Amino acid sequence: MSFWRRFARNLGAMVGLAILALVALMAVLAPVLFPFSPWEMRGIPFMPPGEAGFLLGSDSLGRDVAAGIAHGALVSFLVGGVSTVAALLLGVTLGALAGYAGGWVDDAIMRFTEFFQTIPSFVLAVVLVAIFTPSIASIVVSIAIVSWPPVTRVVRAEFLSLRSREFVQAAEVLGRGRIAIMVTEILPNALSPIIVLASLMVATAILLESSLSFLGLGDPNLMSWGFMIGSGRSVIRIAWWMSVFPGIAIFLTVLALNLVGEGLNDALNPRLARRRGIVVT
Amino acid sequence: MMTEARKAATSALGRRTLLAASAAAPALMTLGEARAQGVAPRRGGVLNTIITPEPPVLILGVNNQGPTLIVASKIYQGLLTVTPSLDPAPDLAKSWTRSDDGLTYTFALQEGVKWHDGRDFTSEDVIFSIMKFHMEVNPRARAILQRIDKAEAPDAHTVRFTLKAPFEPFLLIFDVTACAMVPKHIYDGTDFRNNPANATPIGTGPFKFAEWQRGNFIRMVRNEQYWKPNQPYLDGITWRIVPDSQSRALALQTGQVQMTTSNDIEPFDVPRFQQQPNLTVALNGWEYFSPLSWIEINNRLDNLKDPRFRRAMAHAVDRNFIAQRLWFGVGKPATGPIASTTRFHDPSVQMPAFNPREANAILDGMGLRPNAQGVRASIKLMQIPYGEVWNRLSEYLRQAMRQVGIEVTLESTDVAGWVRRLAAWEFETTINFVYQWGDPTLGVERTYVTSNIQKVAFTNTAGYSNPEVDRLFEAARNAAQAEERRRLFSEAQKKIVEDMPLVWLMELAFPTIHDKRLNNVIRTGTGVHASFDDVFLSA
Amino acid sequence: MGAAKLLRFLAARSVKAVIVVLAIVVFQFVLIRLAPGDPASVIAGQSGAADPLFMQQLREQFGLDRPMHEQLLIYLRDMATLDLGFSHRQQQPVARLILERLPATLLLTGTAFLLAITGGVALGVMAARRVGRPADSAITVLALTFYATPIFWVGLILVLIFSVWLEWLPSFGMFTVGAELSGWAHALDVGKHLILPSLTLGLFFLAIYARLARASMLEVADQDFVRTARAKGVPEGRIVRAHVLRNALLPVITFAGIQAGQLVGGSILVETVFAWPGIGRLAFDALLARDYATLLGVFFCTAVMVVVFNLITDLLYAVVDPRVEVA
Amino acid sequence: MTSPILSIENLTIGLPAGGDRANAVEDVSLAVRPGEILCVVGESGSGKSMTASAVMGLLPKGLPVRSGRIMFEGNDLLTLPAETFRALRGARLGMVFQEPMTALNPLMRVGDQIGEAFRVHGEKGDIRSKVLALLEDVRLPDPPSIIGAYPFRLSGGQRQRVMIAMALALGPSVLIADEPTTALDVTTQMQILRLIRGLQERRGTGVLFITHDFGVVAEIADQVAVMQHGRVVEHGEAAQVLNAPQHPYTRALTAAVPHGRARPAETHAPEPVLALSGVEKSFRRGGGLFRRGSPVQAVADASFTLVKGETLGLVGESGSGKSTLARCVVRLAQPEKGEILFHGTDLLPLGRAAMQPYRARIQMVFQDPYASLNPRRRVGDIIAEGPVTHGVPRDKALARALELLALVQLDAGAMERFPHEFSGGQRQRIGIARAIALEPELLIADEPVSALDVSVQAQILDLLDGIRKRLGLTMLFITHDLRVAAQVCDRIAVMQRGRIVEIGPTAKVFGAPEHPYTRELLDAIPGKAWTPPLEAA
Repeated sequence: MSFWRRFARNLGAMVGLAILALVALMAVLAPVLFPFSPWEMRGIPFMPPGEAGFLLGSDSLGRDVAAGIAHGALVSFLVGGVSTVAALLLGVTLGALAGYAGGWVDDAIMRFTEFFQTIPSFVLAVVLVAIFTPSIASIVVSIAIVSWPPVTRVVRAEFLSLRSREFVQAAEVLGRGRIAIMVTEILPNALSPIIVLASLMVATAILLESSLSFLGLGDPNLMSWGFMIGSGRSVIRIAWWMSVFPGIAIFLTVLALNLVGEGLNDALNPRLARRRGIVVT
Repeated sequence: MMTEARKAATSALGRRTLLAASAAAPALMTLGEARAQGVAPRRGGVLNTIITPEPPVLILGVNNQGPTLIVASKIYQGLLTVTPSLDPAPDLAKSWTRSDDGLTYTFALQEGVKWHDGRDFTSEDVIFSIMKFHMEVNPRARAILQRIDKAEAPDAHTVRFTLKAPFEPFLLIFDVTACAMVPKHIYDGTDFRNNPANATPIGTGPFKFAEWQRGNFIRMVRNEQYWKPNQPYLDGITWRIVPDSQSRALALQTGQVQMTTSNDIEPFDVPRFQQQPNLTVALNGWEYFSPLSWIEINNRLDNLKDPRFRRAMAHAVDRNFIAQRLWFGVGKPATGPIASTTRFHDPSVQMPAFNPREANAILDGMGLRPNAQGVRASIKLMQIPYGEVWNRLSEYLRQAMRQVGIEVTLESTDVAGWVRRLAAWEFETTINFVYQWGDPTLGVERTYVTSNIQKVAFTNTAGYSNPEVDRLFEAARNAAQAEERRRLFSEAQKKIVEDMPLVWLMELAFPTIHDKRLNNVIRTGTGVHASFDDVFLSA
Repeated sequence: MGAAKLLRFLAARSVKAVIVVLAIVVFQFVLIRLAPGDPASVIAGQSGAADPLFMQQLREQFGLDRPMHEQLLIYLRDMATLDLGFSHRQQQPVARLILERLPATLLLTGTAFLLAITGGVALGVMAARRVGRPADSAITVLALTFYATPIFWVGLILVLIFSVWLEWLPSFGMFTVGAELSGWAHALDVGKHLILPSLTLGLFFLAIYARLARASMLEVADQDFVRTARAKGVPEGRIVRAHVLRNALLPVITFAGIQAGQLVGGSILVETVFAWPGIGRLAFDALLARDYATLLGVFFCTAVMVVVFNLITDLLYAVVDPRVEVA
Repeated sequence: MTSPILSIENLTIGLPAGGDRANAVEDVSLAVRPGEILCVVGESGSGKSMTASAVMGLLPKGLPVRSGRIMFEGNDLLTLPAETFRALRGARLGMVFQEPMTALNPLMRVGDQIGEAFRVHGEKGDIRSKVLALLEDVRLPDPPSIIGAYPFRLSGGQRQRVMIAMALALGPSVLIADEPTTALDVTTQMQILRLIRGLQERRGTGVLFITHDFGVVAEIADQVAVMQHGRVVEHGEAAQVLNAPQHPYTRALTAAVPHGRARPAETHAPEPVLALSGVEKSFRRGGGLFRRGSPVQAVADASFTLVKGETLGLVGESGSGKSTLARCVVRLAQPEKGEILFHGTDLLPLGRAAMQPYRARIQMVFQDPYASLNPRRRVGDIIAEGPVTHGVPRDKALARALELLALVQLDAGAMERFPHEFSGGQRQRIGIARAIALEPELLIADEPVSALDVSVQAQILDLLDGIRKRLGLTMLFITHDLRVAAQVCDRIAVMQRGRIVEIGPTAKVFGAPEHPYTRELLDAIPGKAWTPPLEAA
């Protein structure tokens, strides 16, 4: 059965994909739907949803919450995507090295990884962002720095098991180079768990970004969902919509990413279909 | 004593002193007066209130942060305090005189005052506190105390200071928030900052330190040996540490606390509490501090060093919007470099009004033409890390500047990073606010004079320099007579507004919100920094 | 496992743990000193006044005028005697500051952890036993929901519902100050304050445990030895209890060991929302105030907590799983 | 003839829609009589295990029983209430599974697991002594210490004995054994077979024995049923089915069983291709950055010479070091000591680059056809990979790959397909094509047929032999199956615990073994008394 058919059979995954598609559409259409800066103060502050032309209400400066959510989608995806890619680059490289080389290289890399896992990741992210001062770059880098250890562990485990697989040994016996073996023989076969992990990492990164923003460690120039909750939380009693709607946006996106991740997991590893991917972040 | 006081009455300040010492002293309301007003002070009850952020230590002088001042001012006392109109009023000194040449000040101390550990409070303590303790640990006080030539204690209850030169605002430095009296027998000869006794403050005030659970609460109890008979009225005060502003608002709303001060309540919550019938919202009590906020502009940089550009920035900002929309009417728009509640404010001096068209015209005149995106110039604004409202302010400024074609990029920092960059002049623009300490010489001069361009925060970090302004502040500092000073300061205000080294935004006010049953909360120019010995909870 | 073996295991792991903790301390020490600004500038900033002499005095007092490697050596030397240093900012020994706030964090994280692991495993087992049925779907959806919701947002919503609208529970603090309760009344008071924060922190982890337990149960249920038990005629209930559950708990234990640190991280957020006087909040404030000694102390303390927790889970694992050759 | 104690009547078990056939098991009728062993034999996918599961009521969910009955002690098992059926399981019906390593709960002591069988069926009294007696019965050494041991302490054979003890604990009238010896070494297999036979004879138990191995059938069966594609194609007395098979499928199967007769020795020029002397290799188990693990000697002092055109068989049980030794030759493992001379050049000290020219000359065929091909690459690329690595232009290499496909009897369409589209035997052909694409002189075949069904085995062995002759290959052939070794090799080296204990011409090793271990191995060949009939065709 093809990958797509297996994936499409999973109701949750399809729902997740639909939500993601909607959010992506919203991100793309934001400049059309709300052809103005989300920072623009367009009306009376603290308007409840539906009043004064504000679909989801207005915030403490009279900015449009709906516009913020639409424009923030891109930022959330950007933060999630870029930090995940960065974490993957680091994690896959280290994991591949550790798993393929084995021996002291493996030991050293794994100790290093364990070390990073012993430091509470959120605490480390907070410290890093505070040190580099909050900006989109420092947030992305910090999220990447705290997100790579699980990747390394997963990739290492895959490489370790694949390394002793006979097709890899066959490549060794054929005289192929080490890097060629790692990149063309092992890596393509280790992709499924990496893809699954990546989809969940994007979700985790979006959550992390919102948590950082909540503590006041967001990028002040970007309208992100986390920022919106962070700025709305202090007025939650007067204007619940300011934090509730961005919260729902985060929830839906993270949920969708998780559903898609599970769907991918089931479709890519049919034998382990029932083993739900839990990412240890 | 009174005769000497009368001699001093020729000076404006001295005349008011006399009044203060007799009838107008708000801190000295007697039982009879209170009954006359229809509220009988009731003894008993604990005041539950909030303090944010948690003070690191409660020793005044060693630490002078806002929360420390509010809490520790119940434990410690100064020689004087100030009235809402910024005249001195008695505290540990029951009266004082100034010599005609303006050089010698003599204080008569209250008698029967005891430290919380039972030792007597004497003139020795005063000399030690002023000349040793604050001289070493307290940078703000030091700048003024260095003008003292000689400090003597003729007897146990008299202290005399002789200045090197006349200094008209001298008495403003004796408030508890500036120069608290500390016990000599504990601190003399020790390392003040690391004295183990810093964990258990000993003062003369109406409340004694009882317990401090870090991150949780500070509890103080009535000082039974307090030198004012039958006072304080309250059994104690408990300061809860509540880092989350909404939790604070809830606590106030539900009556878990009876008072909030300073930044406890965010401005947007204030209108709500003004509606609540059991609460009083007071916006006064900050006259002594008169915090003034502004856009700090690095006058050394391109564009920003051009007064026209700065004027354009000023024209772009709607200060009424800021006052109404961001601060919800708490505080008022600034008019110039000296806050209206500070002495020598000149109401005739007005900074450029909100007028984007004018701003555009100025920028056009400078040759800064908008590009395709409508951007004439780009600047960075370093956010001040003091909470939500300040972030909203920088977001507003970004939008406002964009309206006249100035693109603003925000930079985010925390307190340490902000102070470091401010001190190192590593910023283009930022927002700043400072206390004015009642007198331009004490709290305004430092921001504008060339001699104070230093790599230290809260100096003239903008790098503004105008020899004429320097001269005017210098003259005002040394002038012995208030009228002369008023003239000089008016002149200085005009010059500064012409140059617009900064764009002043708001004369800040901090709401003190309290239960209506809580009486006498704000009686002085320092508001909640008073000793609270006369505060009581009516039944 | 014999007592001697156990001791050897503990000794070996303790050596490793000490090395890890030491490495973390050095790493963090270097890291936080990379931050712009120092405690002196914070104090200057918050006092609203400073002069060069004052700054110099402060830096000397804090020992910041020495070269960094010297500061590090001094710090490590002090730590060898379990002296975590002195917070000049708070005028308290760091150890005391931390000990004052540690119980609150332990209470919060402990309660959340117990809630998460018992609730999570129970839900996971329930779901696995009814796999594919409505109860399973309900539990799965619930777990996904909590897993996908920002932790602080859950806190806000809980406050909104239970404190603001329903007024059932207090929204912040650890106990009612001024009430001066003692004994059971005090415990009850703390308990009431504990409900929302521990729920907030616990629900996220409960979701994880539920998902993990469910997956693990299903996986174990497929294994040969379960079929063996069935072929022996062991009743279903006993199969679940004696065979499946015990084996399914192994990954849960492993995960519990790994995520101990995340619990501490989450407590920063929860302590912020609920004004809970714990070390998470202490660390965040210390970070903003550049209170190096306190911050490092908290890091040290959490590292020790995490390492000790790992050790406990390893031990537990070794006890549950005879295959672990104390290695 | 006694009446059957268990009879399966017209059993049909469906498969979920979309499978390769409608029913897993179709119209199967079998009968087990007391004191008799019924062997159900068939290749993988024949439905034999499914039938056994149906009897135990352990069919996976989603596989419906479409028709038929399973009569046991007067009841139709298929209609029994769940609880009644459960009470029968373990008490009246015992079952032993294929994989002893995973069939025991790793977290429960052996004694408790056996005791559980008593407890859940309400047995009271001194369960411990009953367990001890059982352990004694299945001839486990030192029962008192085994009773308190966890399964991981036991070897595969010991665990299988525990399983048997457990299955027989309550004296069931029928024992179902699903490939109980497949995962075991040949000597252990023989012990277990004898144990089952002995216990069954003593207790009069009826046994339903599932296996794919005709040797095993010959060893223990009273009755034989042959299954193909879910149907019983032949059913009868063991001797009858084994020696005079009627159904073509049975005939094909028996014919494909390696006959175990030494092949006529070929003579080869004494030109040594490969000479090993004193090769040693040990592994470390456990350990980490700060601690070294305990060493395990995998190969000790191995020496042999391989001359041009010769096939040397390396035989031994699992863990004997035969595969490790082969891996040492292709440098997948790095020996600590010794010499590996290839045409006189010692390969051992060569680095990765220096080894490169020799890579083309020494190639390897792997055991597991499912694991030895990269699932993400097309077959053409897999075969061309070696030549491309060694500098042959890609299009040339691909053209060559096409020829090789023909040589291994696959059609050209295979080039563009992925490995998962092929059966095990076809994949092994691809693996052979890959190995010979580099035109090696020395081919190392590591258990090339042990993962294949018996009929496929024979084809692959033929193919290998043909290619060897055609290309004049020298071959090192590793196998655990002595019958296969006899058929393929000129000379045999027997390995035990890392050492070569005996080496000599095949006929001599089989006919007059010198080392006791060799004799033990030969004795353990199941059904060695039986000679498969040659296909009558």
